[in-house]
Amino acid sequence: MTDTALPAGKRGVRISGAFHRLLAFSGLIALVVVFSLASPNFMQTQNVLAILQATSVNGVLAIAATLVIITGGIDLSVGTLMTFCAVITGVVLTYFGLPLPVGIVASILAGTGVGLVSGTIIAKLKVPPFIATLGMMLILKGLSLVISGTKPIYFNDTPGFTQIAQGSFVGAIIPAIPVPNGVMILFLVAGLAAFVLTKTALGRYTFALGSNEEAVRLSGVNIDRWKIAVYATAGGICGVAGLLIASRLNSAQPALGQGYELDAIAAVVIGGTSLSGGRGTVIGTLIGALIISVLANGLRILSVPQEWQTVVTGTIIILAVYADILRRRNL
Amino acid sequence: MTDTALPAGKRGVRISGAFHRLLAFSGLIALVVVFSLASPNFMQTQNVLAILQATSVNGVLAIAATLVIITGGIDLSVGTLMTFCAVITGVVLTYFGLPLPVGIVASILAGTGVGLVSGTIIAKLKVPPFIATLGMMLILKGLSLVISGTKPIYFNDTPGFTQIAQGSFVGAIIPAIPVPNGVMILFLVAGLAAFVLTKTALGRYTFALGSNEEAVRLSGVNIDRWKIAVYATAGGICGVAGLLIASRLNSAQPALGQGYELDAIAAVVIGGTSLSGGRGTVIGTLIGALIISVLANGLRILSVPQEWQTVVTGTIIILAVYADILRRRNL
Amino acid sequence: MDALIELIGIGKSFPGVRALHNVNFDLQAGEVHALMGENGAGKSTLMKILSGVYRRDAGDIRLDGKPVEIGSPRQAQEMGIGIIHQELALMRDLTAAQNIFIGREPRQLGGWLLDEKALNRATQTIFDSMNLKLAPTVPVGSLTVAKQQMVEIAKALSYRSRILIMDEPTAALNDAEIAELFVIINRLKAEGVGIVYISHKMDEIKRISDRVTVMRDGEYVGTVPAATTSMETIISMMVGRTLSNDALVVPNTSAAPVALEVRNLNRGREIRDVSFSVRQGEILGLAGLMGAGRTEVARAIFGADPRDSGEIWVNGQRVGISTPGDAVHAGIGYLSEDRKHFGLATGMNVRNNIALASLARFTRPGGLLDDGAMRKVAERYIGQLSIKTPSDTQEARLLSGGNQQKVVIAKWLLRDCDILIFDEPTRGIDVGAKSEIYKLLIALAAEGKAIIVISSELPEVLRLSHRIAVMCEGRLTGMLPGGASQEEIMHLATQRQSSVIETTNQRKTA
Amino acid sequence: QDSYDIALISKGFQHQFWQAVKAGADKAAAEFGATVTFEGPETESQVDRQMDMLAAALSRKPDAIGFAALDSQAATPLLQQAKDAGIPVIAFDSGVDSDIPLTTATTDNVAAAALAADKMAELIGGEGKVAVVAHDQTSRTGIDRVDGFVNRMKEAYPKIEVVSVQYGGGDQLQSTEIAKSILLANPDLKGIFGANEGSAIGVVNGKTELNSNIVVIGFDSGAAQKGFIESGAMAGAITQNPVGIGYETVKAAISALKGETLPPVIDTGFYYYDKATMANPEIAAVLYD
Ligand SMILES: Nc1ncnc2c1ncn2[C@@H]1O[C@H](COP(=O)(O)OP(=O)(O)OP(=O)(O)O)[C@@H](O)[C@H]1O
Ligand SMILES: Nc1ncnc2c1ncn2[C@@H]1O[C@H](COP(=O)(O)OP(=O)(O)OP(=O)(O)O)[C@@H](O)[C@H]1O
Ligand SMILES: [Mg+2]
Ligand SMILES: [Mg+2]
Repeated sequence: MTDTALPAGKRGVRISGAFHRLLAFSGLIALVVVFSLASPNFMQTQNVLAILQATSVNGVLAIAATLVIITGGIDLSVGTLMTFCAVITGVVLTYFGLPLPVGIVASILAGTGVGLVSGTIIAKLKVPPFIATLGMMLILKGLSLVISGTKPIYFNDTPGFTQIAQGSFVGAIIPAIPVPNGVMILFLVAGLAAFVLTKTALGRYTFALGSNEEAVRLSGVNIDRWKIAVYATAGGICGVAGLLIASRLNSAQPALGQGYELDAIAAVVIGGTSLSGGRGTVIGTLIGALIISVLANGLRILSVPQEWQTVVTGTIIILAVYADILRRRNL
Repeated sequence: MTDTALPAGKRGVRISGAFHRLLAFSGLIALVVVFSLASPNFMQTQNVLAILQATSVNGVLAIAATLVIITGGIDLSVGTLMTFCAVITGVVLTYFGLPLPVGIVASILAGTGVGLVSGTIIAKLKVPPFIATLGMMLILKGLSLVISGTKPIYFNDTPGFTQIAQGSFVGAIIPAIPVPNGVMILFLVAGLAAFVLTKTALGRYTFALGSNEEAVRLSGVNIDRWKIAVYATAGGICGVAGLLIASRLNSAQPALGQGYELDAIAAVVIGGTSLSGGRGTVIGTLIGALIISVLANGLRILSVPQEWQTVVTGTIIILAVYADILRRRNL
Repeated sequence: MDALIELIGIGKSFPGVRALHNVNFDLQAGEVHALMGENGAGKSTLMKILSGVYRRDAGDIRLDGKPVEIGSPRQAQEMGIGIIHQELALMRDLTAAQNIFIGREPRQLGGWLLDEKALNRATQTIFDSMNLKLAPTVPVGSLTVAKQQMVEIAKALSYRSRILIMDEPTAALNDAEIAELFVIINRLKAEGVGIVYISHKMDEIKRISDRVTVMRDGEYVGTVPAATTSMETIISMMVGRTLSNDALVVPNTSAAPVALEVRNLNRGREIRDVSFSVRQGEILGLAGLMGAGRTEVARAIFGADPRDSGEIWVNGQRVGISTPGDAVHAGIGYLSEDRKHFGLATGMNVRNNIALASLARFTRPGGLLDDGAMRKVAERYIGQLSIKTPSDTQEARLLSGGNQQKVVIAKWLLRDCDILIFDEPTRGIDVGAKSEIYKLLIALAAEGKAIIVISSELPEVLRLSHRIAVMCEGRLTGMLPGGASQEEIMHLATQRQSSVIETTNQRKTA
Repeated sequence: QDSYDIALISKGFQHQFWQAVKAGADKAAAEFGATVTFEGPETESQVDRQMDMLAAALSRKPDAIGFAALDSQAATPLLQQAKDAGIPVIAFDSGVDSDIPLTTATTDNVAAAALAADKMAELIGGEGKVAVVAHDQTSRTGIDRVDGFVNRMKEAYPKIEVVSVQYGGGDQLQSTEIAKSILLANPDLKGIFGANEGSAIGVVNGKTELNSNIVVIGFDSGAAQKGFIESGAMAGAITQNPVGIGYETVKAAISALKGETLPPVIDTGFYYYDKATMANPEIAAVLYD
């Protein structure tokens, strides 16, 4: 609402996507510069890799949330869906003892399937996305506990499972930069999502739905189908996040996940995607996710007491977004 | 977006507030009937009072969230603001040893003050409400820990403090229905909020802002001032919630509060208030909050295993809203 | 005598667009000064500067001869400048009365409480003075565009401004309502109010205005007295050339196959047993007063709203249409009367809006979009319909109202349907473009397409239709041949109660 | 080196139990001349967040690390990194399935909860219905305490039935509502075990609000629980020695840095306390406010 109601004139100036990216970047760069000056440990390779690794799960979830938010919807279930997919993988690999690729496919399929269900509830039953995905969040949280028997499922019988996120394919080739696979997967997902959003019909409808759903419907487009497709795609991406977190922890932790949706949505919004839909970029979301993890990491490196970390994080999130707004206005 | 794009003609039929209330009620009634049949303990006076008492804090928070959501905004900080106000009361009463009324005023003032700040960030700096209140949520969470020294503050030196929520003024007069004061305060806040929304200029602008902020601005209204006033009012209401929770726990628990915003927003949306703004009722929110606590209480009374409680809650939230949608459609 | 307001050398640029350059304009007390120009000429922008919505980049504004700065809508109001915006600016969730008095609600109990009764009474008074039959308590979102427009007019009147700007106030109104508006304008004029009047309906200019200022491409062309200047002169000032006005030619389509047949369509009280058919190559005009149910019929055929009963046959085949998707599949296209809510994805660019109904055509295997092809097509339509936009990647919401409408038309032209329903296709479109669109519709019909044109402008219906269907209160009250007279149409269209109370003074101005 | 830099990564931060561990660590730090940081995730399910904290701590290059693993397997690669970097690791609160930590300062939660079961049985006369309000369904301490209590009841007290085990996330308010529901659903209930501080406080709140007189046994201490025991609202509670855990962890880390050898486990012990024994010096020493 607020966004579309911005003064239409000089103030509501639009800037091109590429330029916006650069601007959002500068908040991130400012943070990096400050932390680098404050601590010599910050810019070391290992720490940079730690930051990237810490971004991977939230980044992937945020990309899923980005798709949904651009349609003007919201997905509160990304966190628990991730967990659900991890648990499904655990069941497939550890309980059933099936081979690794089956587990990978199972996770992504589970995510897509749940996304299909959420999307159908939203599109066909017209339940508002907030409620549909809130309900789904709770359902998945419960089901993960039920399926796993409220115990973590370990992947000790699947050697190589930890390699998905923790191994380094890049490091095997260029030992100097052992970028973990999890980070590469994040970039891969981001690239794919950006491609889908900008180059495919699905992406175009994603924006169109967020811009004016009724106009799209009256253009003869089967909006239900596309909406469901968006939620299903987002669900599949959550499946990837499920693999990442399971691999990082070498286990499916059934109780984890709730609360992660807020970090994901925060990354999306910090990255400049409007909650009222119709506008957004994957690269912005990536930057938003990086801002969050750089902040967390930097404050820890500086040994800031935990209660103050929270205060500073809150303040900087507001300031980062405000700076972005200021810069756009002064264009 | 979706909402404003409703066909303008016959389909966008509005139903009167009173009737809508009745409809939303029926979801609640259905739940009550089912639980009453399932367990003889459910409908006992004491359990009904327990349900009401359990609704009081979330209900008050949800009313605060309702005001903000009707403007088309969102307030993620209601939970931690409640805690912050409780901590402030603790400081005033226990650390400074000031008399009870001062503590009560301090809590409400603290809430109003924080609301003023959030509102100003949103209205003047144009930071999206999601980000501004997310940041505020973190800031308040940290500050509560800092101010309290990460310890609960007890109110043992303020006799009568627990009476705020736990005493029963009604019970003193009519012993048969010892409705706790906390519940009466919830009803009082609800009544006041409903009055403000329907009878005062603040209420009018609350709806107007959510309906079409730009149109309000073009009408020459100082929208910033009113927006700030709405957030400040919501903050003051969170201050009341802070008193309630502190009184119930006879302490200000600085670590509590995060996560409460989701329950509050859920109550608002279940109660039929649209997240895109412009529409909503306090009575709907009350019913939404009651649905949530009846569900929780009923499932516990039936000793449903916790993991299944979650699954059932998620499912029923979706179904309750869907039933509401169906009924409205078949009008 | 000093002018009420004077604009001197005004300039204004948006990124990529020079909307105004060195524009002059002045308004005397008690005059109606028409502002004319093609779509995108800069009329609305100039008026937004005058009403404090935009800040000017260059030039001076003088109020009563004194230089002033108009920094906000509020300041404009305080200076006595009121405006009816071209794009409706209403709060859809509020009632008509609440909309009209937003920011100036009557209070009681020392200002603490709103006096809803006084609010509704005051609104009723305004409605009465406009001869408008509308409950003050009706939620605005449930009103038709026409009634919303009346609410906007009521709101502007409630300010009692010395300067009243009307940016296309009649775009959505029918003749009776327009007549009523003119009564009001004449009354205000007599009270010494200066009125800026923007409209693309040329006949209105003659009827109501004293002077005419013409703009073209953001520049000032000239100011002429309305009474002594011929319409042709004004039009040529606007478009830089003279327009030929072709006469209606009714082709003989009686042998052509029936493209669309509607049988016994019913939907609540809005559509009652409507049956008609359109042949290939035929243009069927659908006439009627506001609220006659024409839009409802179109939406029901198109599957936008569910229908209670009735059959739809396309090319001799019964088709089950329950969604707009079904309709488009069956070869039916529908251009909505409310472009902002139902026509445009305002946040998307021109190219995407044009391609919105035909994305499948640009989709390559694997879901990939051929953006190059989309650009070419978009540019073709931008040229063909002379859509004024810096590029095909401009966001649709930044175009002028008329150009937005052209984008929606382009969307349906591209979709290439056999049956096209145009609901108020020329709403807010300038004379030049209007005649282009007429040519286009005629050409489409000549290609064999079946066309239904819903229009509240009788001359337009008469100018285009091979046959004219007239509706009243949800019923089809008659079918007239092309070239019928306005009186015949009005006779069929008025077997109902009008939403405007018919009065004698209405006839006087009409 | 004049001052050691020791990073403690705990399972939690805001709860009083962890604050008491922190207090113990701070005490040892002051005594032995070290600086200590103390961090823990929001809830005990956020295993990955704890990994991020551990990774950031490693980047800081501390002299030693104290670690209370939410999931010991998940931490193995990072612990290996610490080992490779020559940073000694001390485990605390619960064991780490790994030979990297030099020692573990811990409480036996299963045994502690079994003791709570014994006391409960004694107080309700060996028969009747009891319930458990615990904090977390999946965390180690949550599982161990529920299992310890429930299994002990099953094995040793056949006439006692555990009718309900519910989880309130350690949130006092939520635990209050849960306790009330359990009481209302089971009017003949004899006792409730609150398996951590927040749960225990919630149970007493629920009991008070319903004017019930069931037996409540709590866990850990804190001003509220101590007050309840004083007033009789709570029969007694199990206390661990969180201050001792924190103290011993830092002390062990410094010993390790000085090259001293450490025992494989430092048992910091647990006690049952009630109104009568609260003031005993050995108990008073391990209670915190
Ligand atoms: N906020 C904006 N940003 C960019 N360009 C704009 C903006 N507002 C208007 N324009 C451009 O300025 C030009 C003038 O627009 P304006 O709305 O004043 O035209 P108009 O004369 O009112 O046309 P119409 O008759 O179609 O309403 C157009 O080219 C339009 O695209
Ligand atoms: N909010 C509403 N509630 C009830 N009836 C309505 C509402 N809005 C419109 N109608 C009715 O719907 C019917 C059809 O309106 P519709 O918009 O189809 O008419 P139209 O002939 O297209 O006129 P217009 O010139 O306004 O487009 C009318 O009887 C009108 O009074
Ligand atoms: Mg215009
Ligand atoms: Mg119409």
